[in-house]
Amino acid sequence: MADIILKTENLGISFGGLKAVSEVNLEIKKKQLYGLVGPNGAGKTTIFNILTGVYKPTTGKVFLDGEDITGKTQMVINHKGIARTFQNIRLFNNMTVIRNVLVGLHDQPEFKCSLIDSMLRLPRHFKVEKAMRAKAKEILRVVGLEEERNFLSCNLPYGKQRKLEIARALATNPKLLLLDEPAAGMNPNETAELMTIVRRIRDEFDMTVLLIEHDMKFVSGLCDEVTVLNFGTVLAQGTAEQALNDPEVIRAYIGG
Amino acid sequence: MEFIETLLNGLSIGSTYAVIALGYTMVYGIAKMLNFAHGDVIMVGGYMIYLTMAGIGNPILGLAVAVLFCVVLGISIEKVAYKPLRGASPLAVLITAIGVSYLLQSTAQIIFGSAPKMVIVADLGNLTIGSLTVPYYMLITLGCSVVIMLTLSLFVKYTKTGRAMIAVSEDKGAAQLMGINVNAIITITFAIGSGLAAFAGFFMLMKSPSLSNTLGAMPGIKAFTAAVIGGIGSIPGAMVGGILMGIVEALSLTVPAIAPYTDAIEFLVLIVILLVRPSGILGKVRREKV
Amino acid sequence: MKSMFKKALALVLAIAMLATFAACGGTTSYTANNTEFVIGVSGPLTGAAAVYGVAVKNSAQMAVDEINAAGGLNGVKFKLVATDDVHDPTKVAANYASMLEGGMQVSLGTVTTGPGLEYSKLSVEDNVFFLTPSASGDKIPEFDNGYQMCFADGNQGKVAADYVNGLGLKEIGVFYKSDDPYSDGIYKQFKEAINADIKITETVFTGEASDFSTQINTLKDCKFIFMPIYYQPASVFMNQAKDIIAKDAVYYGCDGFDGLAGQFDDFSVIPQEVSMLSHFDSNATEGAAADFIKKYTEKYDAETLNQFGASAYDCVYAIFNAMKAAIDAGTEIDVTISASDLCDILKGQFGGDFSYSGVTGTDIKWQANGYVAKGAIKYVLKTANEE
Amino acid sequence: MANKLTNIKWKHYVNYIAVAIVTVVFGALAFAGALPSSALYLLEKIAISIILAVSLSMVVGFLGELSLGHAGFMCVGAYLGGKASVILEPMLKGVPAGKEIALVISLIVGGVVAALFGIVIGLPALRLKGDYLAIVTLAFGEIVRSVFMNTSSESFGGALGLSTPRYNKSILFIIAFVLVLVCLAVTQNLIRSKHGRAITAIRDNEIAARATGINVTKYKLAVFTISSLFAGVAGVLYSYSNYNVQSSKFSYNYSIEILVMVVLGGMGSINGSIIAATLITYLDNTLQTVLTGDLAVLQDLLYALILIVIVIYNNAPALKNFRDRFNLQSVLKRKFDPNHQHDDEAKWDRVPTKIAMNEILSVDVQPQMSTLDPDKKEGV
Repeated sequence: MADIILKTENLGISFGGLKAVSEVNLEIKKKQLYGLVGPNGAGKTTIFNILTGVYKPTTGKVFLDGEDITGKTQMVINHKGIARTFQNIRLFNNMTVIRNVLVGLHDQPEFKCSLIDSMLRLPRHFKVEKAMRAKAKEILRVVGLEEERNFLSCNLPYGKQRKLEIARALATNPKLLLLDEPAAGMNPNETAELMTIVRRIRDEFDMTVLLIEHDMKFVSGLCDEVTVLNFGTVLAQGTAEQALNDPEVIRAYIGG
Repeated sequence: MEFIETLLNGLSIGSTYAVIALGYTMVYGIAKMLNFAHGDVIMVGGYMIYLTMAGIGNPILGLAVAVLFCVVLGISIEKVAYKPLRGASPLAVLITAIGVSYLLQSTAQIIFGSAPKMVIVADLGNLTIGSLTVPYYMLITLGCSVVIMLTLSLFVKYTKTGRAMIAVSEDKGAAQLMGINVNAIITITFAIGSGLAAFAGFFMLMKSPSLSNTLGAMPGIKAFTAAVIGGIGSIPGAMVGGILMGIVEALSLTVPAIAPYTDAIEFLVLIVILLVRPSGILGKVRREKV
Repeated sequence: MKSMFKKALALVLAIAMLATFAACGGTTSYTANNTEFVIGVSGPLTGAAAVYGVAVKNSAQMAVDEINAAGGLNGVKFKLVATDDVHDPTKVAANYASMLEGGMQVSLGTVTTGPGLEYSKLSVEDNVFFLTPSASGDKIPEFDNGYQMCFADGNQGKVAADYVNGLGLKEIGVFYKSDDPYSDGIYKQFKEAINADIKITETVFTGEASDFSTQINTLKDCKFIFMPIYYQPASVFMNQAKDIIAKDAVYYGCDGFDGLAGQFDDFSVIPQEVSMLSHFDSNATEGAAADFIKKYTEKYDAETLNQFGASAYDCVYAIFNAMKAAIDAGTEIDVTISASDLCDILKGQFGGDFSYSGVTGTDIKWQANGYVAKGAIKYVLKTANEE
Repeated sequence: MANKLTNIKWKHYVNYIAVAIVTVVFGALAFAGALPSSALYLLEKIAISIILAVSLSMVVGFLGELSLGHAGFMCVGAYLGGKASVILEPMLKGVPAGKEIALVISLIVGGVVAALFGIVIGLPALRLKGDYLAIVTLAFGEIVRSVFMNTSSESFGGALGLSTPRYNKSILFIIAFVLVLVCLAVTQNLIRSKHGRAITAIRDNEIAARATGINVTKYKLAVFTISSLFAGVAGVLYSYSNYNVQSSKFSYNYSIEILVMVVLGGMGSINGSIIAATLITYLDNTLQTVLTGDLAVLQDLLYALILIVIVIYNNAPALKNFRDRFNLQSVLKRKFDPNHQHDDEAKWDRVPTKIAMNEILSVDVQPQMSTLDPDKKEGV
């Protein structure tokens, strides 16, 4: 139990009296692939939004690597080590693929370069820029977008846009990667490829991944542990097989 | 007593702003554009009243002619200048609107000359109750504005066209799919907005008979400010914002020390309100989905 | 803009600019090819103050036409160039330079004070003479090349204050436009010269405001209201105030009041007395002023008739007379004379004992500092209505 | 070494070179006395317009926020810089190069104070977006103008305006163009760096930018500050190119004129802004000096018609095919592939998402609670 990277205690949020999420307790271990599933409206994306600082929770706390990050801003949380992708893709559409990744690398300490360095074009600017590009190419290689690096991101096909989002999140060098429906809209081949990529990310970057997904094959084939949500509360928790076969869960999904 | 008079004055200034702001807000809500030429439609309305008054001498007829003409003008501006740009960047539309504003102003000067016209719409006198003196025009302005606002609210809420307007403002694409003729709705909106501008021109001339080609410029900006204060896109917001602006204006003009800063104070009110409520007093906050 | 489109435009532009610049070489004499004497003026021909600029343009043109019809100056005709500055000082430099490079030899300066401050400093660099019809700022004739046909603001304020001091009032109201150099300038001097024991109720407006109900409410108990503003807002004020301000009150203004009566179909709707201190009354029925009014209204829109125009008409004739006087005195004035040479001649005239009689006064002379010396008359535009 | 030379992206330096050539050529002409004053005045104005347009394009084109108060910052610079020069010039009389020292100090004063105002107005920009921010900046500009308008005649001249010393006209435009180069250098170096990437990321998708750890606050403030710094510098130049600074000049109309330059130049295109600023200033000046007398009323009419036609031609969706057919670029580069962009040529000009707020028409007096169900309709 020493290696818990993310822990939530009693997490809850309500909007105008409506409880969207309540009493969610998660414990995610290092290098785990963790799944968050549940029917539409169960509050999964809301939990992502709380974890990344988009919303402040009404109750409960979030700990990252033992540190309380509840209510911090998105930027701070990202710097502490949580990166995410979005359910409705949010790329920087007017930028090339590699630029999207370069934006992700922006705040990495090894690429520090002040406004003054850049405005006066001091040597540091050029050095950093070169190093950033090398690193960006490296990340693009991992997700398999090296070839398309000079395409405008809005011109990429859907599946590749999702991969680019992952690459951009990876570039911020997180401890924990949140993927919001990464396989949505992908065909079986692409899904299979994505599974390989996610695994590779875990192994190559020592990453922990928390993902939301509706594709149960994807979840059960990939995730070590799963939490099932319904109406904002935890319905079941455990290994993928345990949780997904829980009678409550089946009822919630089939609507029995 | 003086305070009540000032307050009433503020109300009547404010209700004129509100009527102009309604035009801004509706066009904004539906066409998603800042119609910077809206103020100049007021001016055109003023000149129509002037022409009719000079010819026939009946202010009510003048108002009717002005409303008709402005409606036609509003529709034509929309068709010629804005419609080709539907789907283009909102900034391009903004710049075109500015172009239209210059165009209207300079055309008015070419046609009517540079000298401001004196248009005395009607000599109504004052209502005196005890020591309270209220000019009748204020009461007429107030009364008409209230009727306009009520009618408009009811129209938008209960008629088919009105509901279609709300639908278009919510989601143009979806409205189209539901069989609403979006182009027609936008045209109707411009027609209503421009008609209201003619009314505003009438109120302004009743209050102060001076008519020049820059008549609508500053009131236009102030009414836009009022629409934003109230929450742009909101019909009651336009009324609240307009009246607030009017009262602030009237009050600050009575204090000699701050009177020269009146415009600045009105704009300051805007900034303060927006900092407290970023989408205006009655504006809907639409959070972007994450 | 598509980038190639832009590049093509940029090329066209660059060529056009070079052509413009090359067309008029640097130091050559701009007046060498003149076939007429060129008079320049910069004024607001468009925008909110356009009525003043248009009046000046029309009247000066009328004077030029008359002079030309009468044979010009020893056979040489005059030409008027009127440029538009929209009452914006920033536009003056371009106007001035383009007129100068277009052969301007003498000028009427600017119509309004704000741009005039720019003009006076620009013109002294090249030593170009100007006699402004209406830029009444105290600092307009700051240099020796500038003269005014209208009264300077400070002067008007002082004269008005003297008049009010003599009335023995205890309390007066003031209504002025704080962002207008004319109004502000007069009122500042007025305030300095007024007796300290007179209580002043002060109201202001700014910009293009056209609703004065609040100010009227503040002033409603005043029996004497000093309004150093132009006739246009004044007419609005009076119309709005006619039933609120006491019927026996007096509105007192300066030369800006001229043109007031023309704003009303029937001036008697205003019950109060209206009078002004001015050099011209556009309702005059006799004398030179009446002749001018007749000629003007025959030719132009009567709505643009005001003291600005009358003054401009006088300016053109004053310059014409001064040039003629110089020639009579033996000075040679060729049609290609440079602006600077002509300026020296005219400075000699206006700084000397040259005098002129015209529409806005008789035996008009100029002080060494460029201010005009002529009689200001209190015109009662309208007496109070009988109850 | 040869390799290093070919590595330089000449494209990046085209505008510096163009501006430098203009400066040198016209500078030489001016020293030879071959330029008439009208050309000198026009060049000053063009330089000021370019600085204004380039600095505004940082906010509108790259940060994606609409500002209608640029003239307000310029006003601050003009008054403060002008006042500094009024105070300094007599003090530095007799000092060698006293005028130049005064100019430099005024530029710094005007620029820095305007930049401080930029920070102040940048703060609401953190909270407001789109048209709401636009109206706040407009309000700011009007407030600044009104405050300077009502100052006493001893401080900033009030209604009469502030009398400022005018700089030698055959040199001022050279200084102005050098400042254009400085402005270009700062702006372009910033935009073409990682910071510029972060700024455009905020424009393209602010939520994603936040989630990617970009310090949105810092960059918004930085852009507003730098942009208003240069607006202030332009203001100081303005005060040096006029004998009088009058606040009436700095109304929202002037802000809009600058915005027109940026929009016509193409959002996020610095070269476009430069060209449009030059073009519009030249057009303005030409209309003003050519249409004299009775024709003066046609100025605004022509300007308005030209504006409307250009905007519709450039932007109307219906004319897209027509535009593409007559686009020289696509004729010249037949193999042009819109999908494949070189890294630094991303198409900035099909931009912004943030300019419009999606407000809906409402007739309800009760405002919707801001926090109500952001999640409800969402597919989770």
